Amino acid sequence: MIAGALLAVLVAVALLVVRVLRGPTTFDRLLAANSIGNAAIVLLALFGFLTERPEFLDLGLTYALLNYVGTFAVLKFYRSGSLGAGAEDGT
Amino acid sequence: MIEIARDIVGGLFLAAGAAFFLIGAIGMHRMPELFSRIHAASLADTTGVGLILIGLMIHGGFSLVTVKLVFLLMFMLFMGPVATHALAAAALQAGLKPGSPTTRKQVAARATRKVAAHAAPPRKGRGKA
Amino acid sequence: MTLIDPLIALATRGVTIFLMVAGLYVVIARGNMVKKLVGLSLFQSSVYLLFILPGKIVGGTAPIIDPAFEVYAHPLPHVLILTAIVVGIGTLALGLALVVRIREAFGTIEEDEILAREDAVRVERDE
Amino acid sequence: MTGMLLSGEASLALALVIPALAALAIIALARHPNLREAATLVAALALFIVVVDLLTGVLAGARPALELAHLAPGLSIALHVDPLGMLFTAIAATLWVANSVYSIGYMRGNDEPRQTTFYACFAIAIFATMGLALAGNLLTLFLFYEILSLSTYPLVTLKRSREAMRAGRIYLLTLIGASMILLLPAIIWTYAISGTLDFAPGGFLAGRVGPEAMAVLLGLYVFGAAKAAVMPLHRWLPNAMVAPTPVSALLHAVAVVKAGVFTILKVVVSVFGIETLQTTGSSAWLVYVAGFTIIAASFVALSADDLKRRLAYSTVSQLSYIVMAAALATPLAVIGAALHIAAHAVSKITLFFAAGSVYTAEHVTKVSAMDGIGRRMPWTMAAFTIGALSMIGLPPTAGFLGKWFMLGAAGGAANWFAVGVIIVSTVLNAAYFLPIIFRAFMKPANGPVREAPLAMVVALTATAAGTILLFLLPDIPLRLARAMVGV
Amino acid sequence: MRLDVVLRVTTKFILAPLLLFALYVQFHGDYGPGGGFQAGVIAAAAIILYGLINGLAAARRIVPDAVLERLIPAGVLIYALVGVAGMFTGENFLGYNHLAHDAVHGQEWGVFLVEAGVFVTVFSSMVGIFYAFAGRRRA
Amino acid sequence: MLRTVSLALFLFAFWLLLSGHYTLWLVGAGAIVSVVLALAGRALGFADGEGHPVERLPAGFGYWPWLALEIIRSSLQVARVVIDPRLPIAPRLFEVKCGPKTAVGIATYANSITLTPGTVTVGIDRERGVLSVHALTADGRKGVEEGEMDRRIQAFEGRSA
Amino acid sequence: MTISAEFLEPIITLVLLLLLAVIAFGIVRVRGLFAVVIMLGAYSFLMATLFIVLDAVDVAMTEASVGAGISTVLFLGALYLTDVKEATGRARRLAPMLVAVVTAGVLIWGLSDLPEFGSADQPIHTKGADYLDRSIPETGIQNVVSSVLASYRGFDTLGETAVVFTAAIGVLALFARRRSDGKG
Amino acid sequence: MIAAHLPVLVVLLPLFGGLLAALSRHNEAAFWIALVASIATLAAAAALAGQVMAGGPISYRIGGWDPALGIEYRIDAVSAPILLLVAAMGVAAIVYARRSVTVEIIPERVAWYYTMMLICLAGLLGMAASGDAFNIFVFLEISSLSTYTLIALGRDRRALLAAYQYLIVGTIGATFYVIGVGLLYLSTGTLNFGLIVERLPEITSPRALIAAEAFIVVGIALKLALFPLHAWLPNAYAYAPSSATALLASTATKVAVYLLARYLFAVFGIQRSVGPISVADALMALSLLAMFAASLAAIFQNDIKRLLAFSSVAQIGYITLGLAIANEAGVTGAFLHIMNHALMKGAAFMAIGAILISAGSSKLDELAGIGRTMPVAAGALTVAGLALIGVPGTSGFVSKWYLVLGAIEAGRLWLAILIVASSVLAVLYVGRILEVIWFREPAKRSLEAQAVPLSLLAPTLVLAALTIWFGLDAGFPVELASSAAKALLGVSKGALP
Ligand code: NA
Ligand code: NA
Repeated sequence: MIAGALLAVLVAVALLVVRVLRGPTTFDRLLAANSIGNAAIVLLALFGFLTERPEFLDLGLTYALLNYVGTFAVLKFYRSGSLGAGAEDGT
Repeated sequence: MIEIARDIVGGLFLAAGAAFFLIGAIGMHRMPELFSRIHAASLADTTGVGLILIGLMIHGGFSLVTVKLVFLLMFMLFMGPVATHALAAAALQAGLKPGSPTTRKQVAARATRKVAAHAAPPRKGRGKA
Repeated sequence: MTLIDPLIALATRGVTIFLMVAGLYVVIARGNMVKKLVGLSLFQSSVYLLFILPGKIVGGTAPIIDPAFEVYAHPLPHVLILTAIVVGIGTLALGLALVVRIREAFGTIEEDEILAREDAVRVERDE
Repeated sequence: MTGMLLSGEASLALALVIPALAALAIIALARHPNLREAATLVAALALFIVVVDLLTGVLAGARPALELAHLAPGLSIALHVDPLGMLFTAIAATLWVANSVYSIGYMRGNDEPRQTTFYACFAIAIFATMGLALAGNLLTLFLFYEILSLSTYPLVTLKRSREAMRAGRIYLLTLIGASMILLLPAIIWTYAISGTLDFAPGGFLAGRVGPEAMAVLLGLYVFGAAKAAVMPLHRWLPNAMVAPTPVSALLHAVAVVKAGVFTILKVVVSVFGIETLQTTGSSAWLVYVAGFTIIAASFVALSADDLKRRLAYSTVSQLSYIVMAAALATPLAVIGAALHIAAHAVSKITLFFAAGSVYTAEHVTKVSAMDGIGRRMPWTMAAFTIGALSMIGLPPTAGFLGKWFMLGAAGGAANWFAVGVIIVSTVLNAAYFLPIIFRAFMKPANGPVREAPLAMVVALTATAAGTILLFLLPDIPLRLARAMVGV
Repeated sequence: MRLDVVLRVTTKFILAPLLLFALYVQFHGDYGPGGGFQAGVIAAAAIILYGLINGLAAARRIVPDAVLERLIPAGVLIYALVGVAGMFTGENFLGYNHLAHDAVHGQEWGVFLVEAGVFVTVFSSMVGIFYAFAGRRRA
Repeated sequence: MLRTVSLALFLFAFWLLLSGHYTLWLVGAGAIVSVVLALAGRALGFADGEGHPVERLPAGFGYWPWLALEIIRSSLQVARVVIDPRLPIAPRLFEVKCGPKTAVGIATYANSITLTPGTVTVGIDRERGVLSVHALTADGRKGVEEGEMDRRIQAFEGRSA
Repeated sequence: MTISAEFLEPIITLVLLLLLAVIAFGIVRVRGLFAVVIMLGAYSFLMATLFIVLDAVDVAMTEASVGAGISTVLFLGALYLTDVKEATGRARRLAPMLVAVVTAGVLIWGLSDLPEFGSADQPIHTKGADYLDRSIPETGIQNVVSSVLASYRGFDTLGETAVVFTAAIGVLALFARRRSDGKG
Repeated sequence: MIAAHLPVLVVLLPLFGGLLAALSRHNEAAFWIALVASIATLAAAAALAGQVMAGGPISYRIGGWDPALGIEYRIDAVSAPILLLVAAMGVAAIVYARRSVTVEIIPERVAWYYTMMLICLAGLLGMAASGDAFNIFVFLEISSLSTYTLIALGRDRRALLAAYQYLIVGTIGATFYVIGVGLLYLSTGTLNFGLIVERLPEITSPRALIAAEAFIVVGIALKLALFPLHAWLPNAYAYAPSSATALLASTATKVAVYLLARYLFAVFGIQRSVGPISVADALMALSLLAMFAASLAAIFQNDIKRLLAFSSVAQIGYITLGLAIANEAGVTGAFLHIMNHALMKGAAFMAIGAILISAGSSKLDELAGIGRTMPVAAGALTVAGLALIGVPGTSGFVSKWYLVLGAIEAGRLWLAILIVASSVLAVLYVGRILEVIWFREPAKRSLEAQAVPLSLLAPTLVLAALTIWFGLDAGFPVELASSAAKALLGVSKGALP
């Protein structure tokens, strides 16, 4: 079952890759890329169980964190034009 | 006996998760515009991820690995929506109108104009950039 | 599986080389300085594959010793590529900083534009 | 034992140190023209004394040597006197005295700019000439050859005019270029063949290399030493005529072109060995090249109206006598060549001094404008006449000696081409010098007697006297020339 | 329309766990994937995330520039000094065997210490580079 | 102070659960790291009521299972829409009143809406107390407007509706 | 459940490689730099996943954190300070293609001698250093990548850290301004 | 104790210096740290050279690990002179920097500037000392990144462009190198030079190795600006700060040449043909092209720094030509020229740097008659120029001597003639400089030029003096070069099939 799920997610990733390529807006790409990041986490978890080395899940946390960092960087750019601008409600 | 039950239940979760993942990815193509796609994506990102990780928890039995899966799931459920609505808000701010299916070219042109206006002063002396 | 073997042989080499060629092409053919750095990243990432692919033994596992396993991937390529990745990000950071400074100094990051302008200045001075 | 005041090594060292110090002193005294010129004169005299002392020793058979620097295994900068080198040293040292005296008159008389540069570079050129003449090996010779080229560049371009700078470029490029492209490979090739560069009486290449390769090697040397102005590498010399007359004297008589022919002669004698060349016949081709240069240059001189240009082509022609004699490679010919170096030096310096005097006094540069000038400048034109006779090779002038030996050698070797060249060229020499003398003395004068400044007249009279003296008392150069070929 | 409450609250909430996670990766490099470099990047990413959402000034309050500029060389210095310590214990540079009572413990100590050096430099460098870019105004 | 202790304990627990290697060295390191981070958090302000809302934990245990079911329910709904050949969607942007008032509460509400497939929070206006939500279908919209989630979060927030 | 890792590993590798190539193609084609940066992030995630399949977990962690996280942030930082759209300048096609094709040719030819993917009979496995057997007895470290990185080849890692240091100082130095300028 | 650790200390000392300089963040302190560190490095390099000359190659196992497991540092007759050279030029450049940075670098960057100089030195020294193919890559990148920064800190805005272009090219080069190393590693299973050479004979099918050679050689060639891969160099040298130019011109390309020699001779074998092309002949053709094309380009430059940079490309051609000649005299000439060219180019760039600082321009047409107002700097420039030509009495002559000797001993008189013929092009470009600075009426800038402080000129003069010294007494450099040549040729047996 793990293998089946793995393959299914892999197919999903392929579809998402196509969406990243097709866009059409930056946000479509970002949405799909973010999903690819999540899919990658799922893939690594499944693969860890498949090869009986699930302890590498630490990687998943790393992926998730960095996925968000990347996503937020893009969005921050769109929203305030600068990566360094202060919070809008003036923290 | 418990082993088998765990395998079956875990397997069901995995299968369901994988299915949601696939449906989400398909939705990413079927949906006509960004805001609708966001919903399709959350099918994969929330439900798909959640079910698969839960499936793995069940499959693996309780151990520290399960704890890690829990952490991972919590983290993703925590941050995922933040990212998603940041994205939606940014898209809205960039001038994308929800509910109006757009052609590739229209959207691309509009988004780029918006971003360019935001990020860079218009360049002189060049043709259509 | 006999069907997958030739395919994978083709893909491992083919993709490694494709990434290398694509990256190198972007670096040389494109005038946008950020895009060039993107190309450089692609180019470098092909090297990661070049090293890591041969380290894999099918059916083996990651080189973290565990009594339950016997066959491991060779760790040395991993170590080398870790270093290569780090070097890559260092280069990228510096390259982007340069691009920013170039944009501030020249008003554009299109290499062709800058070179054309510099040439014009030079010709002016010579005349 | 040798009758020398100083040790041989000390003399060698002093021969380099004196002009070097002179250059420094001249630069230091730039603000005080009188002291500056005094420094030049003192140095010239001091050098002359040292050289005379050295000459005494060499005539008595001493061959002092001195290693200055050890470049690398098998390569050193070293001095080692031999008779040919001594001859050249003596000529240069003597003429520096004469030229210094003359220069003071000329430079002040014409109010030339950059006089400090002139005297300093002149001293450096003498320094280089000393080193070149006393070189103990090819490397040392090459080193000083290059220093000579570089130090004379500022002199050629002394006027800084567009024309002067152009002449300077041609000058430097030809001399450095040829020496780099041809002479240096020749030297290194020699080293590769023999593992040594030290000059040896009788040469050191015999048996180490085939005759064809030797001919090629000789060609590299001959054209590499472009200072000898063998055609087609002669163009720099007429171009360099833009420089003031004392510089021309330096180029034509004291140092530069002599350095070229000296190099060729030295290589023939102490690298190839006369005997080797004779038996292999590797130098036969050179006779024709030199012969062609002699005749062709003479024709150009014949058609030149500018006096200095005519003199320049005369030099091109005369130098090739020496080269041709060297190419004949018989003892007699080589003795003739050595003597001709001396003869040409005193004669040509006299001619240039005279030309410079005429220019200083009358601002005349064209032959066609020299009508009657001999009547107005009797001393100058008398000296000119003596120099011209020597160029033609008539007794009682020094020019006769060398030519006589060469003619004899050519005949002895049954080289009828060489004999023919000498005879024809003598006729041509006469054809371009005698009309000048004729105009100067036979055409009516258009003004009163007005000689050049005294210093100039003194100097040119002295060199003219030397031209005759050398004919009358050829003992010293002859002894040196004989010792050179070991007869 | 603003979303910043959501963003600010969430990042504030996860900052401490993320930093802890980074240190976990740092300390468990001998047992699983990760080490000084990865830990440094994760910690830096946490600060960067915080900075992205709460503004550069807020991030600078947590890690000021002056500290970063000292930390960047300090990490390499730690690494190199561990190597030099090997030289003083009679080994070659970067020899760890004599750092503890037996060779294996010495190795473990050596690896831990140099990884700490890597962490310090990588963390401070990444944050420093981020500050440099994010803190610059458009020309 | 208590909040700091609590944060340190949470972090230490996190460490222990991640670690799996209970040597003196690693456990000790974890303890030190947790304490240092908690203290740093106190000093640097990421361990305040917003950053470490420990007191909301018990209420959260009641809320999350409900949310999970809600997610599953709407997931099935959206999935059906996606695979329906007619693609029966009615995307709309609308505003909805926001009951929760604290930052943590608003964040939780907005996140929950987003987490549920078929609805996304695209904006928050604290002054007017409204959320701007995008829904894929009319059902999704109704679900939000019914206000069930709003109420549960207010309860979770520690205030009555 | 009956499908083994031995069967699946090559397939996943194949699919991921192809997806990498596809994204790379997109990166080359797309002119919007924003899109390129996003695609680069996705590319890194796929690459990292591939590394996991290839048992290079440490590399995977690094690639994910560097490629998907840090470099995205850096690119965006640079884009904000420059331009987001690549100009469609005059085409240079021939020379770059030539260079690329020659490079590819040499590499294809060079790789044709080496053993196939996944086999254990490659020189690096047969003749390479036996870190796997030595790590625990000599250093007590299970993660052999860690022991090689920090001990056996610790000097490389010192150098690598120095590279990071150099890059950081370089960026700081490049961005440093005269304090008297007062802006930024 | 120190003596035993010299092979690694020579790299660590500048590294520590760089770290401390960065830690101090104080300009004055950074200078003194840099000075002390570079002098200590020089002392270490000198002591190492002594050890190698006396006792043969030294192997140092970092971490105490066997070369098969760890990283070996290996100092032999080939690398020792390079270490010495780089360390010495480092001291000169740092002394020179003290004054030049006050004009060229804003105060906020000065400490970091010294840091970068030291790190660059550490990288270059590491490349030369390492016996491990991958470790060389790491140090290559250390030196490269610091170099990009050093160049970018130049005053002219074009320095940024030059640094960027160099970064692109340098990274491509380094990546090519690492691809080559990867192929070597995949075929031999090791990264240690000694072991690679040992295992080469066992390899039956050499394709991967030949491809490795191609990638490594191209990678290094980009770094050493071998024609036609030199395009990055002129701008980089022209717009970098003076002290950086002096440092880079005299060290960076030299270390790259060293690497090229090491790979071609010790690993791949230079006397070998790949298909119809002989490796040596290909290198020779490129070298000749460099000598002529770059010299010609130099003739038409107006900026003296650019002119000298093109000259560097040409002079590098001489060095690689010496390697391509591949006999003892030729390789000796190559190594001699590595050292001599470093000295003369260092002097030349420092002199023109002093002029640039004082007169505000390095343009030929604006510096007429500068010899009057700045005789010392112009004199040093003249000495360096003469050495570039190869005038006897300068070190350039000695290296050309050995190159020509090598060509003749190889039975190639035509090559000898070509070598000296290209020197004539040097006469042209050097002649242009000398004519303008000495023999023209002073231009406005020249008259306004201020006196430059002695500390700026001192290292310049030392280098110029050494250029003459080694032209008159070349015993020491020739000994170093010829033992390097012997060592290289001695190992060239273990080449590829
Ligand atoms: Na690790
Ligand atoms: Na949702």
